[in-house]
Amino acid sequence: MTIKRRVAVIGAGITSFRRRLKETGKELSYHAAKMALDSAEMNLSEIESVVMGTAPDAFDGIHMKSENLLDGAGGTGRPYTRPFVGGGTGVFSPIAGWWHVASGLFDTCLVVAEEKMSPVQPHPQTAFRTIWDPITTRPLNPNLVWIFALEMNRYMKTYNIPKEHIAEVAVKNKGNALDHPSAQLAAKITVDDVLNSETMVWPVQRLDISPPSDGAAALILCSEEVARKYTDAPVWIDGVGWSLDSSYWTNRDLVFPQYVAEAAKMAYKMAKIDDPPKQVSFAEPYDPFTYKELHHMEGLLLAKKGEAPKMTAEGITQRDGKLPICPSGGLLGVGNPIAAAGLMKCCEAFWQLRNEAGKRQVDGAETGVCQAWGDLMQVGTVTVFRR
Amino acid sequence: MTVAIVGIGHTDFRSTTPDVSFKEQMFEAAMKAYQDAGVNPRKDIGSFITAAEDYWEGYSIFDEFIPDQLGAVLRSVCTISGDGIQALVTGAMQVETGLFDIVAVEAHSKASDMLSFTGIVNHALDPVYNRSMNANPFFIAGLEMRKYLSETKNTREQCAQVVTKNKMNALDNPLAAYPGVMSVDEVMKSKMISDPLSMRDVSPLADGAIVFVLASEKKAKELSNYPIWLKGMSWISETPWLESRDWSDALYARKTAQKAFKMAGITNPQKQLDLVEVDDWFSYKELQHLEAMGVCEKGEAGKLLEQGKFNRDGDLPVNVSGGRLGAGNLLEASSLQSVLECVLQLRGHAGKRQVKDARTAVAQSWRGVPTATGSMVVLGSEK
Amino acid sequence: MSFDKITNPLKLRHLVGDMECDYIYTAGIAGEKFFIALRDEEKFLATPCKKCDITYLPPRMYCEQCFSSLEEYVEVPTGGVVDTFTLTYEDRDGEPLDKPVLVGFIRIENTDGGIIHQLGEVDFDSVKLGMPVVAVFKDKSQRSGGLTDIEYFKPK
Amino acid sequence: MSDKMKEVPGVYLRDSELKAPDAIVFKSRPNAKYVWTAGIAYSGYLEAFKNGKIIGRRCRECERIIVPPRMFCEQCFRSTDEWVYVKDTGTINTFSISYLDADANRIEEPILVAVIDLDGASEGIGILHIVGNCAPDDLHIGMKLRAVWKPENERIGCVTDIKFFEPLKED
Repeated sequence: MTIKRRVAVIGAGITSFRRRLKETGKELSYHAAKMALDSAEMNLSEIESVVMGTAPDAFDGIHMKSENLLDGAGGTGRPYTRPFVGGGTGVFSPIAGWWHVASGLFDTCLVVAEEKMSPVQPHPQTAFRTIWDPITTRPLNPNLVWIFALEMNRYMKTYNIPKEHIAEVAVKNKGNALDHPSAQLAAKITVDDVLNSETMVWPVQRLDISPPSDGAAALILCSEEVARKYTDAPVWIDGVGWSLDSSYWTNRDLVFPQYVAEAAKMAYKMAKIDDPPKQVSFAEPYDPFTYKELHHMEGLLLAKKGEAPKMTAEGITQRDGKLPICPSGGLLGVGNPIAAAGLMKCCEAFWQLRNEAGKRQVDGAETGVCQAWGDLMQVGTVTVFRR
Repeated sequence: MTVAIVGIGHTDFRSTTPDVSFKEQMFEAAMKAYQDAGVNPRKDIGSFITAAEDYWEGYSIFDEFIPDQLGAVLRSVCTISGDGIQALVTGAMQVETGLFDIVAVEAHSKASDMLSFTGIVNHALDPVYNRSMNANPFFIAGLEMRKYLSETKNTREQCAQVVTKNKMNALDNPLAAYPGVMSVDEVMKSKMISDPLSMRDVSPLADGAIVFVLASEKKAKELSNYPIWLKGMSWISETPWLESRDWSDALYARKTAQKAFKMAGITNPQKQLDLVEVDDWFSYKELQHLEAMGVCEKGEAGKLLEQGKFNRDGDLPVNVSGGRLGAGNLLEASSLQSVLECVLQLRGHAGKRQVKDARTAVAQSWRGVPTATGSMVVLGSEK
Repeated sequence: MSFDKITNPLKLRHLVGDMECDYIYTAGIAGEKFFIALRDEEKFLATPCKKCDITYLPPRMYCEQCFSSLEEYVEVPTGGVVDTFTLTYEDRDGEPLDKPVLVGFIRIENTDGGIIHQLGEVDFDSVKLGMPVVAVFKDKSQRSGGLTDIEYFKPK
Repeated sequence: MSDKMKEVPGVYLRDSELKAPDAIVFKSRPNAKYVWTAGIAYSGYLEAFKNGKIIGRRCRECERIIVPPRMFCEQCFRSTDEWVYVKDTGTINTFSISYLDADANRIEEPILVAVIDLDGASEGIGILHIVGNCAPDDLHIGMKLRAVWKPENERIGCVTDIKFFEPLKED
């Protein structure tokens, strides 16, 4: 496998993440895209292609919503595409941007991710009613959290994981988010706060869950030649991977996210990483639920199976620890406008690797890994960034 | 670009398919395509791409339901929430990066699963500015058709002739769902939807699935005796704001053609192209698209159509497959139906409707109301 | 291609359902300014992009061509010309309407945009492309913020 | 965000502002109705439910018996070969206890949810269903369950023809 050409990231932008923002989806997209362009000191006229990442139409409440959003993302008059892998879309959209540039077809690509979950009444959960197989599952009237609780329980039981160790993830991420200006749910909390929070679907409790949010994020991708014109400090996309497992999730063992492992192996191979825990300086695994961060660390081969909770309890994954995990504050702290939350992680990698993350800065950041997850506990998307 | 289509698979297109689920439909098309290409999806194919939109399917996060029936479990799979040609060019780009040698691209329509098609289209309109009127969302096509006909002096009769031609062409397409012998009068007198757009000016919905196998140059030559090369490709979205539209010009088709033709070295489309499959979601769209693509001057398409130039035996056959009007409106899959026709013609496998010596063909698409998004690929039997 | 198929049509099953939710959409930054001026003052506000020489109506927060931020709102006439029109016989669900709706795209004077709305006080047969029209506002008490605060556009 | 940029855009809007009488908002509910085709595999599955049975498909290549049935084997990528009844008993693979309904409203009486690996199907082949006649504290992974069917005249060919699964008393 020889990759045709290297792809750089030269700009990033983000909005504030909130339960509801006044802006339309287009306007949110614009805010993020414009900030990304400004940060790269680039004009829209220099953008040759646009990728839009956004989760199901049923949130924004617009059929073919990427068509409606496109002018805000700078798509007017340009090749514009919406790749979609459910919750994995946020980290997948820069992968789609990557192939636009790596293929040689375009020199620049503006990648925007937008989510407006607030239009759905009475609660964004209502839009999840339609993600199920209408024959096997929908008649049971499921709630989305059911299936994650099933996965969490399987994971906890198999490795005998104490809930206290899982709760540490919420404490860490909400704490990290105190330094993120976009953050919706930054807070200084304790393990006891998590353990005493209301049980939603056992074993998932209130503070194990990230909130529904509105928000947008953006990245500017370009070829090496273009990157050199704009910056001395490009960040490189050196590895991409994605994998989708079977729809028949009740026929799979939920204890290990094989789909993340497959995606990670693909990305690491491309990035020539053979010892991930040593070669990765920090990671932003997808953390819509506390246990998911741990599950995904194992899927990303950054922890041995069943060992991520212990590593977390030992403080290894703190921002100043040996392997910082979610230095941004993650979805649990910054918020979860689904696709935008995934791209927020990639923005974080960009800022970390440029040494621009301010109070969130991780020491000696050389290689960062971002990952998202979605569909019916099914898809893994992984991107490796290097300075 | 050095990417070729080396395998094709498809179901028939039908107005309804109560006997199979969308998964079983996709499975049939995929099985045929892999057989045609001589590949095993569990071993040989690197990436799988589906074009689908949630509300067409009736599932949120439809992406969940695609890997199994394509042989794609635990492989690189994604959905393009867009037009079939956008999925096709995504596959081509992925091959071009060097990441994959072989990629599968799928699009399908299970339109008959929708009980409220018009209501679903209405849900695509901007919720702030365009949903307050209680009118069939095809009013947008009505507005555009009037302005287009008024500016170009093409006529409603000529639009009706597009319908009769495409339904007639579909008679020789065994896959087509809506072949027919329909007179201009029968089109003209059909019920008005949004004047001047009548019922027969609108393509009827159909079900079906199409799968292509794409390969890099090296693999294509190994796998296929008749690889069909992607010589030019382009996709453009124009403003989604109806309020900023020109209403007569299909700007997206103009720009995609300029780009795709340049890539493929086409300077004189009428001469260099052997057949064209253009989007005909609405009858007038065929004329509008042909003009925008530069196949003829603005205002000329109606006249050339009357002269028979776009007939199967004319100078430049247009929608030999029957297009959406004759083969059926397969939603996001219709553009792959156009590509399928081009591939069959370029392989010389189009049977009774074979265009003689077909070497270069174009498939052009539009995503329908309310979008201004279009795509195009130029295909050739020679690299 | 399944080896086994169903040959008895009575054994073919279907499930009926929907993908419906209630939605509340915000008008956004530019939309809110537009609709407040329309509701409270019977005014149309537009946003010019000086760089591109485009005056947006409805107003936008940004120029979609050059991405300039648009902060200046200017008042424009509440009328224009019929750019194109159609007579629609079906409702938004595709069901026949008792009375067809006359819909026009009205290009608003001094702008590069317009409004899609109903045409009133005129027959379908008498509407002409390029015909000047002006907005008729609903009574103030009936306005709620939205294009529905305009009853229709009528010939000038 | 980068420390070079100081402001994040986005105007927070409270629920009370959204619902204020003079708020500029637009309400709608789509007309999006469907009739999903069950197809060959699921029609067979539902027919079996009506008859008080659970049916799967066998793939002769990997020798798996899979439920819910599909006409293709996703592992071997070939057509599956035959219909096979499996038992209506099984083992809890994993479970959860829900205090939320489908719209995220709180409910007092929790719903017990489980993935149940079915006897007679291949290892790890389970279905999602509800557990009844069981105290939440008694639920455990590895617990044996059996289906409690609706009476024959109430069955319509739906997964809810099984009311729930209940603990199987081992005698």
